[in-house]
Amino acid sequence: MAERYSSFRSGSTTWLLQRLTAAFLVVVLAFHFFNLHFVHHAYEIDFAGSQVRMESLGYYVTMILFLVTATFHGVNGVYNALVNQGIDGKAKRAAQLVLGVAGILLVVQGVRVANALAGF
Amino acid sequence: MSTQTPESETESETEPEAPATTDHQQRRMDDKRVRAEARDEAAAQAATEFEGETVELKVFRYDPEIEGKEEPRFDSFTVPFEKGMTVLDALIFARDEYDSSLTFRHSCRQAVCGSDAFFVNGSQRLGCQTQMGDLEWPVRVEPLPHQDVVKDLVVEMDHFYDQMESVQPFFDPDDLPDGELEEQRQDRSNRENIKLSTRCIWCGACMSSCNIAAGDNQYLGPAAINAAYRFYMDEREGEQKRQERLEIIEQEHGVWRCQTQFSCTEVCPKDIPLTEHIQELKREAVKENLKFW
Amino acid sequence: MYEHDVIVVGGGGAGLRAAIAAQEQGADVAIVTKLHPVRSHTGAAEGGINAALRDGDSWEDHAYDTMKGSDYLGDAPAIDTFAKTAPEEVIQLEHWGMPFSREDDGRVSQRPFGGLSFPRTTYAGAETGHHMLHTLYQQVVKRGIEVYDEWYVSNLAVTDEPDPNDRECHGVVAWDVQSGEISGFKARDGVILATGGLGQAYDHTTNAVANTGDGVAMAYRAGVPIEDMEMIQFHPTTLPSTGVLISEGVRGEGGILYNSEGERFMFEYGYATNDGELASRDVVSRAELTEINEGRGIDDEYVYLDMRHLGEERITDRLENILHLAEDFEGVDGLEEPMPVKPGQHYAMGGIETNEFGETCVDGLYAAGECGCVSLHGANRLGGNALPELIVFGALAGRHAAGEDMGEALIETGPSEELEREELGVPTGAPDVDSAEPAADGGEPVVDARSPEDVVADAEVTEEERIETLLGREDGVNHADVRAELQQSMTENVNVFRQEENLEQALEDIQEARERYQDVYVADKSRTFNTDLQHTIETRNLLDVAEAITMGALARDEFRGAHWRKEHQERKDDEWLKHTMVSWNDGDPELWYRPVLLEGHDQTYEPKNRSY
Amino acid sequence: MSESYDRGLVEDFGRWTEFSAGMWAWVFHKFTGWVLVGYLFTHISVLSTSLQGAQTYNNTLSGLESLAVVRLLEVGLLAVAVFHILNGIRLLFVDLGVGLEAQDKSFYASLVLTGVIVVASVPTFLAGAF
Ligand SMILES: Cc1cc2nc3c(=O)[nH]c(=O)nc-3n(C[C@H](O)[C@H](O)[C@H](O)COP(=O)(O)OP(=O)(O)OC[C@H]3O[C@@H](n4cnc5c(N)ncnc54)[C@H](O)[C@@H]3O)c2cc1C
Ligand code: HEM
Ligand code: SF4
Ligand code: F3S
Ligand code: FES
Repeated sequence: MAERYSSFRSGSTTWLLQRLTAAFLVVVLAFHFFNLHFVHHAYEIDFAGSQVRMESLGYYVTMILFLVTATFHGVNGVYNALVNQGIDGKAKRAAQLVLGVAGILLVVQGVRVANALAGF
Repeated sequence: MSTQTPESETESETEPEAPATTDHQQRRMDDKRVRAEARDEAAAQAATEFEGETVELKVFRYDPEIEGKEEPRFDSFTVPFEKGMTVLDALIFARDEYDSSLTFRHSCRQAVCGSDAFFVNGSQRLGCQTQMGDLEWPVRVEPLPHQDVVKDLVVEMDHFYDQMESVQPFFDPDDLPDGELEEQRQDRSNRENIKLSTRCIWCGACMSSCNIAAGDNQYLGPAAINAAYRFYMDEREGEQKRQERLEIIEQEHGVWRCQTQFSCTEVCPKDIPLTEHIQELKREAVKENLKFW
Repeated sequence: MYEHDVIVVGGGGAGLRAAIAAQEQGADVAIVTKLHPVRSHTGAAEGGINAALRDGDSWEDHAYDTMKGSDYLGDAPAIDTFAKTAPEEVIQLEHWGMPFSREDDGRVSQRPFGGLSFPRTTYAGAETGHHMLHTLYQQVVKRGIEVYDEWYVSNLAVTDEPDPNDRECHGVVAWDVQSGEISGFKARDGVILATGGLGQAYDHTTNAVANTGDGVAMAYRAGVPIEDMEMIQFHPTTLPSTGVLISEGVRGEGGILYNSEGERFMFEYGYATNDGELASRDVVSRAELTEINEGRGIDDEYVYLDMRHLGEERITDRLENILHLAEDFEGVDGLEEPMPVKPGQHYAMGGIETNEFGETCVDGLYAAGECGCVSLHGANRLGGNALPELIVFGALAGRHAAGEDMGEALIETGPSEELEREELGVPTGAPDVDSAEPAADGGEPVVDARSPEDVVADAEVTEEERIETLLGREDGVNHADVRAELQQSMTENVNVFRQEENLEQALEDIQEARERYQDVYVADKSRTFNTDLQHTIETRNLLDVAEAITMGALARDEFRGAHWRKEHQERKDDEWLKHTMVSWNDGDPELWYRPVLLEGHDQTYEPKNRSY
Repeated sequence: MSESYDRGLVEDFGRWTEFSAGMWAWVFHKFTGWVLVGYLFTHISVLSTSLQGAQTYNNTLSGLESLAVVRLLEVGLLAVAVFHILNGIRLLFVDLGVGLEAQDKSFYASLVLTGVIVVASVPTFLAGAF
């Protein structure tokens, strides 16, 4: 057994992460929805309000985590769905690439938005 | 549409071409005539003959070599119903009485050989284990979905067998107990744990019901994963083999492909909790990998 | 043409064990089987495997029980070899991971079984055969032994010397059911037949649809004598519509048999005043049939087996699978209604004559398992003795075929001029065929072949012609009709009760069926998965074995083991301590006898009264 | 000689009328998952207007919110999200090996609960939209 250095194999890592992000998302997504539709109504949202929220560090961190986990969860979910349909070889490589890039772009853009709101 | 009714059998009756020469031939010709008459009679009766209930069987037909059957179609057979009649009984009746070319696998008639899994009224079942009386009539019988059809109800099983054998379904302990006639002891509770998984009869119903297996041909499938479970969970399995088996289980097209659709568990004629076993192995794989973290 | 050292025909328990043994001996082995191995009927066995494993038990006791159970028609060297080897073979299975039921200390469980003086039946739940079959197949997969599955073996490639003792077997001819490809299989070292039972000769049987006695019929026509064919075991509790077996466990737990009058006939009519429902299989079967024949059966067909009084709790605890069987296969709820049962054909004690290494008199041809007859079971098989037979004699045959030197066999095989012959005075065998229709025959013997290749190639050509002819006919008799008639006649005339006129009637019916079979045709013209063709050829095999069963039954005018004769109600040891042998004799079957061997490895058996 | 018949994709996936609870759950979860990813991308791009300054951000948001279609779509999003969450929880339990026998019931429960939550939220979501 000693020859097994790597902590995780791809299959079990992503599987576990998909579940962990899901568990995390349950809480944050519910909070997010509740916060922005019931506590504050969606039609009342404006820059100032968003700014106030985002300036609190806890909220900022939560939202970044939310963004990262949701992106991973969503992108990995889509990838899994494609593999389940039996894509293989080139198509699989392409999917990995496209989804990876899209995910990174999404996170980068999301962080920029958050920073703009928080005024960093 | 019914293409092979009892009546149509008599149409193929031809007159003997050559005059009879020997006694023997003469007798056989006579026999033939008698048979033809008997058949005519039976045919005439067939429509009205079955007193009591009859049930209509719609069966998928296909044969790459026979004209008219290359295009898949459904044939109807009217079969007298009796209490206790199974789908397999009805198929045998249809074959023996109406159309001897009706083809399906079957052998044990008691749900142990696993050869007669069909798609009956939209779900995967063993013909011999399914009572006609429990089904909605007419009864529609098709070959298992997701597998290529060889002929009529016979599907290509090779891929299923390959998957079953790819998990190295055999026992391989590191060492055997010393001494003549010494057993490898096994705890009762451990046997209980693996008991259900050992019941699999390789019928392929589960694999056929799984949408993931339909989409991903490399997916091991529920039955093969269950076979791996049977050994992985056996306390007597050798350490070396256990690691090897884990690698098979958690390969990309292994347990992770299962999306917990549960249809495999629902159709398994041996009531094996397949989804549960697959899930347990996923957790085992995660646990094993976390150990080294 | 395919070529291997050893060709094993059949992938049931016997075939798989033989293949593994031959492979371990270093041979290149292939299994050729008409069903995928895990579909074999070994999987249906429920009860268990006998072997003397524990302190207080001994192989001698097991051997003694077996000899007594056989009603002294078993051959002692076979029985001794069997009882001695069974323990190591069972432990071998255990080492291969067979999921046996376990005791608290982790050792395999054993339970009592009918006719055994010690609880020596190891088991794996109520699915012992299933587990044994799968365990063996796993080892075959592990070893990478080649399996030609769904290949139907239709003939043997045997040379045609006048004396069967001089003949040699060089292989078999088979066709791929899926594609229709016909091919010879050349065996350099040996062919092992392990084709299982022949229950389809009867219309009511616990056997699978695939149990058509192919191996017995093929060996028989190749000149190998077949032994004690009249010894057929009937099981008293089978479901009427399918023949599915209801285990003896129901009666063991206290299940009761009733007739249509609601009487507990085992006691009321004095069939077994002491043991009642728990009397031995043959006694209960005869009692049930007497009731039915005397008009006290239900629908003139069956009696009731009632377990309702045991209470739901006990039933679901110990007999749960019986509830499923009754529900799935008969549509009866065992908790609410009594279950209909009747006797059904269960097991063939007789078969291809072999010695204790599985060798037949034809050089290079072996047989093991239910199709063979080393004469282990004699006139009656004990429950739980067939599965160990598969592994013991399967392994021996495999090793011997692969070239292991095992010394001189104690059991002789093959027809010998010195032995006693018998004329039955009833026509049997192949009907006179003036119009030479090889299709209806089992294929002509190979004429004047030179090398082993030629023998196989010639056999292949003959088989091709036979199939061409069958498929070429545009009209004729459907084999299903012939088979149905045969099965009905056998069930009516050669069943549990046997009397002279019925047996003669059966032979007449078989002759008639043979003649009708001359005109058999195959309606399905496709080469792809042609089960019509396969069943047609199987029907021919059934005719041959059914005839041999009936000939033996007619000849044996005594009551021994499973064989009951109305006119002869006692066991006649003076006259009948001998095996009935039938030789095909190129279409003119000949009946002869070979004395029973009562002298074993180191003990000699003395015929005693068989009472339990 | 041994050709075989490939029944094609539709046959392969069986007929939807014959799907069982677990299969429907799978289909819905897939669908809702994809909608959610799609929304995540849209959402971030809409919020990106904040990079152009407060005014643009405010205009875009209120502009969108004043459209009845958008409000309706938001209800749809809620439905999708709630189902995905509830069924996601169901799946997490299944992964833990809990309640496997009741998997069909828990799926129906997720459906019903989704319906209830969505209906209950309609007033808040549509307030002032019409
Ligand atoms: C219901 C039932 C319960 C039983 N319970 C017990 C029990 O509890 N204990 C016990 O000891 N015994 C029991 N027996 C008896 C025992 O199970 C059988 O005798 C034994 O399994 C036969 O094994 P086999 O390997 O000889 O044949 P099988 O398992 O029948 O295998 C025959 C093989 O030969 C192949 N074959 C046949 N013909 C051809 C051909 N022409 N070409 C190619 N291949 C061919 C088949 O495909 C198959 O693979 C039971 C039997 C039955 C029917
Ligand atoms: C809030 C709680 C959430 C939970 C509990 C949850 C749960 C899950 C789980 C368990 C899976 C895996 C299903 C499987 O592989 O069998 C999954 C898949 C998926 N999730 Fe979520 N999820 C949540 C939120 C989200 C969000 C916010 C998104 C969008 C970004 C999302 C997008 C997806 C996608 C695309 C899939 C793959 C679907 C497929 O198989 O096609 N999920 N979810
Ligand atoms: S797991 Fe069940 S459904 Fe699948 S092959 Fe085995 S017995 Fe058949
Ligand atoms: S149906 Fe398929 S998705 Fe998993 S639970 Fe069964 S293997
Ligand atoms: S015929 Fe064997 S499982 Fe149905």
